[in-house]
Formats: sequence, C-alpha cells, structure tokens
Amino acid sequence: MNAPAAGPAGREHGLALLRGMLRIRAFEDRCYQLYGERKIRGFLHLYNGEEAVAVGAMRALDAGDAIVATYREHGHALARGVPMDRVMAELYGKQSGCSRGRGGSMHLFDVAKRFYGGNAIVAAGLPVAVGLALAQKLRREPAITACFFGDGAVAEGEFHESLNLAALWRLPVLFLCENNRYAMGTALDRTEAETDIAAKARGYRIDAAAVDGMDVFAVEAAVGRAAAAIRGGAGPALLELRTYRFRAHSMFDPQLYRDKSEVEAWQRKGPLITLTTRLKAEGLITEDDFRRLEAEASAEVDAAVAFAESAPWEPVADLARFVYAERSA
Amino acid sequence: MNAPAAGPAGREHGLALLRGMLRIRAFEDRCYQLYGERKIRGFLHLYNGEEAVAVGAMRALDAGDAIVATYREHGHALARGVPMDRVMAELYGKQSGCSRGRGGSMHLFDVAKRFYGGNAIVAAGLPVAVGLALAQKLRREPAITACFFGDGAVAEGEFHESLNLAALWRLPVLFLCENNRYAMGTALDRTEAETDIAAKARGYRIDAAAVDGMDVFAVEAAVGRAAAAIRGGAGPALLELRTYRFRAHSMFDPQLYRDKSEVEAWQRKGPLITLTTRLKAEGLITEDDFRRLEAEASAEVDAAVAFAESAPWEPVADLARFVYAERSA
Amino acid sequence: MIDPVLPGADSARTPPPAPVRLSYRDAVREALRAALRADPRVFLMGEDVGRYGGSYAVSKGLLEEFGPERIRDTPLSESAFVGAGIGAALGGLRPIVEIMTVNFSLLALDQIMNNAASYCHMSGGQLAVGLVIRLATGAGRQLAAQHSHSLEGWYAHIPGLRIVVPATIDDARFMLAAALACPDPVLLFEHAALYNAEGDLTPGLAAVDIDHAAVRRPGHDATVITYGGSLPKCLAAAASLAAGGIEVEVLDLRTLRPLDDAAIVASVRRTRRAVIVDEGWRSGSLAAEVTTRIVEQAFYDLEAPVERVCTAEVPIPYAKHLEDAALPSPERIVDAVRRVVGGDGSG
Amino acid sequence: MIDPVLPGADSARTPPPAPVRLSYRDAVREALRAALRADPRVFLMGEDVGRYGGSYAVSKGLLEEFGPERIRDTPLSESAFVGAGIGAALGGLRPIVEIMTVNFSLLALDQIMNNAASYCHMSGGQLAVGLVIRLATGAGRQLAAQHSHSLEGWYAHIPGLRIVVPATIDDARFMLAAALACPDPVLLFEHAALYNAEGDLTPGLAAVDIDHAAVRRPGHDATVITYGGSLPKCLAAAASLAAGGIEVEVLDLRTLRPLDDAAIVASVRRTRRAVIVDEGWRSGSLAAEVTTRIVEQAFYDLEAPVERVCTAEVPIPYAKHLEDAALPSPERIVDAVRRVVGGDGSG
Ligand SMILES: Cc1ncc(C[n+]2csc(CCOP(=O)(O)OP(=O)(O)O)c2C)c(N)n1
Ligand SMILES: Cc1ncc(C[n+]2csc(CCOP(=O)(O)OP(=O)(O)O)c2C)c(N)n1
Ligand SMILES: [Mg+2]
Ligand SMILES: [Mg+2]
Repeated sequence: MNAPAAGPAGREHGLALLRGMLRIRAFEDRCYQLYGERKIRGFLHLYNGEEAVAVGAMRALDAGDAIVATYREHGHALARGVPMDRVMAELYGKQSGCSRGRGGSMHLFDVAKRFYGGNAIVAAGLPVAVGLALAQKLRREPAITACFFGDGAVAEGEFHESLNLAALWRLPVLFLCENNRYAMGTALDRTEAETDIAAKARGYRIDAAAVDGMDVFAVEAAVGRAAAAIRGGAGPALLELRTYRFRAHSMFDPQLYRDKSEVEAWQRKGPLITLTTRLKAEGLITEDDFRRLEAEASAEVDAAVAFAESAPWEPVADLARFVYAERSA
Repeated sequence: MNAPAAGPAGREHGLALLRGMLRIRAFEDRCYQLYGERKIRGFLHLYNGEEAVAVGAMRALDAGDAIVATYREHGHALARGVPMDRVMAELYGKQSGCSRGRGGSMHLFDVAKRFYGGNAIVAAGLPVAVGLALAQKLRREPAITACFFGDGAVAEGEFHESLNLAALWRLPVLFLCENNRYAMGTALDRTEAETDIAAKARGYRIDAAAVDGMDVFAVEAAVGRAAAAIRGGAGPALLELRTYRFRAHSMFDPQLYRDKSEVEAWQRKGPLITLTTRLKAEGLITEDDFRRLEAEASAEVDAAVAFAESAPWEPVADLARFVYAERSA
Repeated sequence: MIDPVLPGADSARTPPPAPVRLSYRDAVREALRAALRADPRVFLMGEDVGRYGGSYAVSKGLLEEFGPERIRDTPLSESAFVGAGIGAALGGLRPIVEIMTVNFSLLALDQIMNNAASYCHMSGGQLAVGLVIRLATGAGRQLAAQHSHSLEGWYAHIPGLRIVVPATIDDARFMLAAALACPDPVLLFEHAALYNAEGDLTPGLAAVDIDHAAVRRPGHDATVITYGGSLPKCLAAAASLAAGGIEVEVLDLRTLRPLDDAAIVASVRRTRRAVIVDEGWRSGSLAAEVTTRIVEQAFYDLEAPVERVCTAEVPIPYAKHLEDAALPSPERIVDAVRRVVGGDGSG
Repeated sequence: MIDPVLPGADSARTPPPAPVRLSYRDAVREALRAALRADPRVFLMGEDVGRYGGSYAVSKGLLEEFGPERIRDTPLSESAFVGAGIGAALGGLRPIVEIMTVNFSLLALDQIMNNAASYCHMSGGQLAVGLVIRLATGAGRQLAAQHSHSLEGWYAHIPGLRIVVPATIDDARFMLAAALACPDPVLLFEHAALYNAEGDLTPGLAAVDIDHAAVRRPGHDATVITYGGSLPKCLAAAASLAAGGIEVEVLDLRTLRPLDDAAIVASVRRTRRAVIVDEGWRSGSLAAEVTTRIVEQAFYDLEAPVERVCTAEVPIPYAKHLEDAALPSPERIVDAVRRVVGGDGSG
C-alpha cells in the first residue's frame, strides 16, 4: 500500500465522514431485517464493512462527476446523495423508488446526481464508464467518471478492454476496484494468477495504487489525488481499495468458503470502529457525538421506511412504459 | 528482444527450414494468382513475410502437440504437415479439401495432425487452446498446445481471460503472438496503450519474451525452449514474434494506412532473404540448392493445383451434413 | 437427502425400487454425481461450483467427493471458460460447463455460436464438440432486467446446438446423461424456479432420451404446448379448465432444438386447437416457431388461430406486481385456451 | 463520386433536383457525412473506420474531413467500444458505433441486451440510450460459417432495441438520420451484398421514417414479405412470376422491431396468401414471427398456409454451390409463391 498518511482536517470533516458511514450501516442493517420480513425481495447485496470506500471516494469527487457502480451499490447511492427514502422505496418496488420500482436493489439510478447505476452484470459497468468519460472529454467538460467494481470483475474481458481503451484515449476515468477478497465464494487467489490488482494496471500504462479501504481518510486522500491528476489531463488511474465484506455475498449464501474467525478478525479492524476510535483519540468527537449521529441515522432510516411503506405502487397498466424513451410531446 | 543467438545445426537443418519457408511462399504467391483467376474466393489472408514464424515454431513442436491458429493460417497448416493438395483443394471449395470445402481459407482443419484450425474471429482461438491444454493436463499427456494469434487479438477480452486462466491453472499452453504491427489498417500503437506485448504477460505471471520473427532460427530456439519448460511443468508462456506482413491484409485492402517505403524496408530484412544469405555465407548451401528447393516447392504447388482442379465437389444434397456429428453406426 | 441406490442400468434384473421423492435440485445433483462417477472424462466447471456449492446449491458436496480437478471453480471469465470447455471436449474430455445463469451467457455467445456450434460443419465433420453447458434460466424471483432472461428459445435458433429443457424430476435426473452421450454441444436449461419443486422419480427409470416431446396430460379439446418452467403453470391451468369441462392435452417439448414436429403435429391434428406457452419475450419467441410449424404442417386441421402466451415485451421489472404481470400465468393460459376453444379468436 | 448537392431539408422551396445515381455504399457514406455535419454531438467509432477507410470502404474520406476525434478507430474490443458508445450516449453525445460485421457483435451482446436495451426501463425512464449501431450483415460472398450470419431477425427479439434494415438507396441514405433522431438504441443492418448496388435517389426526398413498412411492388395474388438483402431477390422473383401471370405484392418491412403489423395484415388481407423471405436460419427466424402475427391477426383471411423461404439450418459453408444452396434465391421464392397460389401447400 503506497498511500501516504492522511487524517481528518478537523471536527466537521470527521463528523461528516462518520455520519456518511453510519447512515449506510444503519440502512444496510435495516435492509437485512426487512428482507427477513419479505418487504425487500430479489437479490440483496449488503455493503457492511465497505462503507469507508464509498464515503471516502464520494467526498473526494465533485457533484458534476459521473458515477458507475455495481449491484452492491446502496452505499454508493447514499454517499452520492441519492435520497434515502427514494432508495428504500426502490427496494420496496414502489413507484416513488429512485428507479420507479423497476430496478430494485441492484439497479439504483439517479441521473440528477449523475449516478448511473447499479449494474448486475459483473464488469459491465466499466465500458459504460469509459463512454461517459469519452463524452466528458469530447465535450470538454471538467468532470470525470468514477467507476466502482469488485475484485471479481478483474478476471472479465471487459476489465481488460476498458482499461486499455481508457488509457489509449487518455480518458478521465477513475477505476475503483473494491477488493473485498471474494467474488461470491471464490477467493481472489483462486481467480487471479497475479493477485496484485494495482500491478495489473501497468500492463495498460495506467497509474495505480493500493489503498487501505478500511481507512476512510486514506480513501478520500487517494481518490482526491487521483481525481485531481485525472482532471489535470493525466489520463485514467486505478485504485485498489482493500476492504472486506462483513455479511454474506447475498441473502442466499451459507458462507461455506470462509471461516468465522476470518470475518471476526476483519470486523475488529472495521471502518466504523477504526474511524470512531481515531476521532475520539484525537479529541475531535465524543461518545455523545457518536450516539447522536447514530440516532440521526436511525431516524433517517425510520423515515425512509415510513416513506417506502406508504409510497404508491406503479399501476400494472404502466408495465410497458419506459421500454422505449418517452419523447416529450 | 531477449532471445539468445541461435543458428543452424548443420546443412540438413538449414535445408529443412528453407524448404518449409519456400513451400509456403510459393503456395501463397500461387493463391494470390488464383484469387485473381477467381479459383479461390471469400476472404484470403496471405502469410508472405511471416514464414519464419510458422516454420520455426512447428519444427520446435512435437507431432503430438495441439495447434490452434487464425484465419491467416495457410503457413501454419503447411508447416504442420497438412498435405498441400488438401489445403489447395479446400481453397477451391472441393470435397477433397482438408475441411471438405466447407471451411475455405480461414478454416483449415486436420485432426490427424492435431491442427485445430483456422478461426476467423479474432482471439476466439485462445480459450479453445486453453481447453485443449486443460485436457492435456487432466489426461496427463506429455503434449502441449501452441496457440497462434495476431497483435490485434491482444486488445480482445478473450486474450486477458485466457492468459489468466492458463496461468491460474498452470496449463501447458504456449501463446504465440504474431506481431506484424497491424491489425488490418490499425497500427499497434493505435490499439494498445502499452505496445510491449511481452510486458503484458507479466500481469498474469506468465513468462514472456520477444523474438525476432524474421529469424527462423531465433523462432525455433525460443519456441523450443519455451515448449521444453512448459512440458516440464512450468506453466504457460508467451512469445511475441516480431514480424511483418508483406502483402495486403486481405484481397480487399488498398493499404492506405502504410507507406510503400515501410513495406520495402521490411522486405529487405525478409525471412527468406535473411535465411538464404546466412546459409550461403556459412557455406551450408549453394545457389543450386536454393534453386532446387524453389523448383520443388513450385512443383508441389503445381501438383496441389492439379489435384484441386480435378477434385470432386461435395454433392449439394449433402449440404446439411456435419451440422451435427455423425454417430458411427 | 436421497436414497443412494438409484435405479441404474444394471438394476434391470432386480425388482423396481420404491418411488424416490426428491427435489429438482437434488435430481440435478444426482445426475451430476452419476455422470462424474460413470466416466472419468467428465468434469464440472464454472463459477462457484466448488467451494460455494453452486449459486443454487446444486453442486453442494461434489467438491468434497470429486476434488478440485473435477469440480473446478473458475474466475469470472464466461467467454474463456466456455471456450475452454470446447477445447477440452476437442481434447477428449467430457466437460459440463455451468454458466451460473443464462443472463451471463451473453458474454460467451461468440464461443457458443461461432465455435461450439460451427466447428463440426466448418471442419467438414472432423471435430465433434461433445460439451454440455448447464444454465439456470427464467424469471419470477424479482431479480430484475439483467437477471431474468429466458433465452432458451432464442438459443434454439442456432444450428449445431441441441437445446434441452428438463421440466420434471425424471428429466432433471436423467437428461444430463443423454446430453453427455450426445457428441454435439448441448445446452441444458434449468428453470431456477423449479429447483425447489419436489416429485417422485418414476420407479425403475434408468434413462430418458432427448429426442422426443412428452404428453404430460392427455386431452382432446386443445393442445397446450410448453416446456421447462412453464409446465407447472400449464398443468395448473389444465386442472382448472378440467373443472370447467375443458380437457386440454399438455405437451412438454423437452427439446427445443431440434423440435419434435411429429409430436406437435400429431397432438394438434387431434385437438385442432393450440396454445403455446413460453416464458420468452413474445416477438421472436419459440412460440412463434412452434406456431409456424403448425401452420406449415397442420394448417387445414386448425379450427382457430394458434394462441401464444409469452412474456410481455419488457425488460423484467423488479416490483412483484409488475413482474407477475409480465410473465405467463395459469390465468392467462386459461384465458387463451378459452379463446381457442371458443373459436372466437380473430378474423 | 456523387453530387455534393444532395436534396436536403432546406431544399423544399427549390425545384426538385435531377435524380442522383449512386451506390448503396455511397449512400451510407453520404448519410454519415450529413449526420456528422448536422450535429457536432455525432461521431463514428469502430474498427478500421478511419485510416483503413472502413472494411467495406464505407467511411473512406471521412477521417480526412472530420478528424480522428469524430472518426475514431478502435482496438479490437467489441464489448468495450459498444459499451463506450452506450456511455457516450448517456453522457450527451450521439455516437454511431460500427461493428464491422454482425458476426463480431456476439462479443458485445451483453452490452447490447443487458445495458443498451435495459437501461431505460430499469432506471424507470431516467436513462435514454440514444445510440446507433451499424452492422454489416448477411452471406453470399463465400466467407464461411463465422462470417456469414444474418442475425437481424434474431436481434429483433430484444425489447428496448429498434432494428432497422435499409434495403434501398433511399433508405441507405436517410434511415441513419431517423435512427439518430430516435432516443432509443437502434441497430442498423446493412447487407454486405448491397454495398455495390446502384440506384437513383428519389428526387426531392429529404427524410424517411423508421416506423413503416413499404410496398416495393404492388400485386394481388400473394404478398411476399421481406427486408434488406433479400429484397432484390424478391423483386427478381416477382418479375419472373409476372411473366407467368402471377402478380405478387412485395412488402419491405424496413423495421424489424417494432414490426409494422398494420402494413403486413393489410396486404395479406388483400392477397390472402403470404410468403416470407428472410436470410435468417429457418427455425426461430423473423419469418416465424411474421407468420405468427399473420395467423394471430388474419387467420380467417388466409387461403393457404404461409410459406417461408429462409436459410438452411447449417453454418454457412464456404463452397459456392453449397452456400448458394443454403440461401434464399429467386427460384426458391418463385416456387414458394407457386405453392401458396396453387393452394396445394399442405393439409
Ligand atoms: C458476468 C457475471 N457473471 C457472474 C455473475 C454472478 N455474480 C454476481 S456477484 C458475483 C461476484 C462478484 O464479485 P466481486 O466482483 O468481487 O464483487 P463483490 O460481490 O465482492 O462486491 C458473481 C459471480 C454476474 N452477476 N455477472
Ligand atoms: C472479433 C473480430 N473483430 C473483427 C474482425 C475483423 N478482422 C479480421 S482480421 C482483423 C485484424 C486482426 O489483426 P491481427 O490480430 O494483428 O492479425 P493479422 O491479420 O495481422 O495477422 C480484423 C479486425 C474479426 N475477424 N473478429
Ligand atoms: Mg469481491
Ligand atoms: Mg497483425
């Protein structure tokens, strides 16, 4: 890992990051519960343990930047500012959902936030991100595109094709590999001959670094540096964010492939514990602050659930809408 | 280029290589002419200039090894020992062709020679080669698989996926990239951010080296060394064979993308000239030897054309045969 | 789980064992286990087939029994591992490649169409690609647009492939062996909604073919033609129609390529009315092909236009009420049968 | 080459210019040039579209006129550059992505089906993928199994896509603009055998739609329904049938998704007999869908079973006599028409 030391710029900074991560954690924990209650259905991939990645990265990006994510994207959507109630309504399949109930957990979209979703085909977002960046470059926009994907995506041909294209055309795209060590039940060393993902980027002449994805400050700093370089015309970059998924891959996963002890070891260095401990140690926040933020997050989730519960259903008569774009009259 | 110096082991060795290359050159030149006469149709991709690659490589491989090639594979088929008359009959679309007239120039097959074709989809042979090598490994065979592909194939996702799979499973496959500097009209530096193909192999922990593909001895030596290592259990390897295509990409190519002077410069260091000059300089062959081999090659091509001309057509009634395998009764 | 002493070829002499009740999932697993035991050339390869136990728990326990060489986890590289299956078949093995779901098979389509389906013909008969690809298929579990495709009918367009679709416990248990015995590339589609279905294995059954359709319920008022995940819906519709005095014949196609024209035509000649039920999108569905074959071969026998019950032409939405509305249902099948039987279809 | 003063929208007031004779290839090039001139958001991207001039010489000269940013050579990375086209469309550009031939589009199918065709629906209408993909298609030039696919009818199965197929010089010249004006992903298939065809542009024509089929030859004895590269074969068959006193109507579908049912049904209601001609493989062909729509909407008007003339169910062989035997031909079309007109089709 070659990211230099980074830390909070002050109390407000620390509080903001903590707030962002607590919101995601509270949201994900409620989703888990709601799945048990059959309020949420389909595939549900939770982000517990990886909150520092989305929160650190989004804070370092601009509102005008485009975001492409995966099916494990609740955290990215929330950190990006997609309203929590609309995300929850989406998981309920309601008309007020951020994808009108048609997308569900794996397909959150919010064009106003330049949040280009939610893709459930592993690595399929990378080419789209390259295209968004191509548009930014050809339109001479100051924006860049950030593309999140998992360690499993690295084996797909689209990873290779997209990195090459981005580098060849010097496009403003930041590849953010969330290396949580598993693709479903398959550990990285059983999918990659070379497990150092940052090292792979060199085959495309792309600048790359590995970052401690459990340290929100490290993530924010690394993404900020990379984004600035890209905005300055340096071409694409890749960051490998080393993290860990605390929960099962999805709600159907008996986790035969890893030991409880491994999970527990990672939980002890979890992003929330680490951040909270540090902020307290540096005297920037108190236990009361923490409790308050937790309560706020919990209240926001309550409100989102209430919103989703009472939100209307899309009429069945509208099933076939949005297969094609609706031309404004 | 890190291939050490290599040279002929003696007169017979030199004559054999020269014979192999002259056969291909004579065959390709005749094909060019026959295309003008409309005896051969469809797409025709000639191998002039690249003969040292196929001839050097095949000589270093065993008869039991499996070969996978591309649509520019006349040279590979001939060097592998697919009978020239059956190759020519194939180009005529005759029943006696090595693919019964169904394949044509881009799909030469000869299972008896373990020549698994001729593939007209760029990079599509690589996964198949990986599978052949997987079978060799699981069946504990001493054989390896050699897979030829062009520089253009390197950009395809299947290159990436196949190299990773081969390395991850330590399969006995030798990737032979014929880098002739162009994919149709697109020069390598306009398709690859990193143009050093051997360097890319490192992203998969695959041993790789670049070889002077105009020097048949260098090719033979490098392939021989790599094949021996693979047979010894070292896992896959990649060789980048630097060569040049003297003729157009196919018969429809006006060659707007390169200068005549570039072609001429490469022709001056062509594989046949280089080899002949060297063998003569070392006193291993005489001009008479050269003339005799040339005449033999020409006679073999004449005979192949005669065979193809008089070979029968597949009956139209048999059109639908071989869509499914014919089970022996 | 299930009785380890399954009816086998060599049990012909012993009295037929008592019926064995098992789930579709267990039947597929038993088929895999039997194939792996019977032939050392057989191996299973795909994403998460080993350690994870298969994303639908189909291959659970096989890694322990057969080891990682034969229960082979792959990276996420659909094109490469399908191509590797093709190459391994050419190299003398009998691979079973699992593509976790048909949705991801699009990434391997070039290998499937341009290599697997073409090698035999384009080599003049020299190459036989004896490869079985297993794919989970179908919608109905709120997995949204990218995870709900039913493309088996679409794949049936491709010459050189065989497409088989087990809909019953017997077929789940025995179609795999028939597919492995076939020298051609076979795509075997398992509807994900069937995995939990339970049923009895036919006592004494040791093999099935993959050449013939099967009448799952006889009837005379109309033929309902279907396959795979839609079969239970058709049987439910047939039962409710029977309560109203309409007796439909339910024909399970079993193999979508090549189609068993003889069975289709024979049934429609008898009933003179047909409804095709198919989870593919309506336009360009397998139902269109079946309709056309009926028109070509039994036009003058038809008393009413053929009806098809297919999936609405939308990427499948997540919300349950919308997804339900998009898919074939017993109610829609009943309505279609009533239309063809009533003879008031169109015109 | 061709007259640079093409009829344009603003030529409405001036008297119609003299007919312009040009090749299909030139018409496509002119369409590209016009699109690039008209809208700075439009760019062309694909393999060898620039320096090489396009593998069918369609884009020759465009690099010089528009520069490498807008005439963008890509590496051989079909999935990535199609996906990049999708992203660029989302980002506000109007990309024209050329996949050199439909044969290579299989490598990009995931992007086409799971992203381009699904984004709009799965985002609840937020995303519109205004992307045009141009693909050469078809057989007939002895390019063998991997280079001879006719998959436009197969692509027409996919909701969310529009499939258009210019068969005439007018459509080659003007369909692209209509496709670019459409906010949805449009696949535009150019039959490679048409590029050298020459014809006159309709004087004064400045635009075409992509919503309606077109009657290319009126007639009353039967309707021959076709599109793309098969249109000339159908017109040749129609001419030779006319010599024998049979007047067929030739309907050019133009758009394969969505199909213009009204035009199909209107013609078949008049002629009461239909032959569908389609270069796709027979099983699961577009011809099956068209047949089924006729059965669904005009069953009682039909005097004979619908006939289809499709490609034989083989990977296309290289040898000319075999390839010819596999493909639709005027002779096979004539025979099919005679069968439907004779009424001795089956039954
Ligand atoms: C192309 C494709 N193949 C397989 C799957 C099934 N699948 C869904 S998630 C997943 C694992 C992906 O792992 P990774 O990229 O590391 O992301 P993570 O789930 O760890 O966040 C797999 C195999 C898929 N969605 N897409
Ligand atoms: C997947 C795919 N895309 C595009 C093509 C069209 N095409 C045929 S050959 C070729 C160039 C390949 O170049 P390279 O791999 O360097 O081989 P070379 O022709 O130089 O031997 C292209 C683009 C193809 N056959 N397959
Ligand atoms: Mg992961
Ligand atoms: Mg090349």
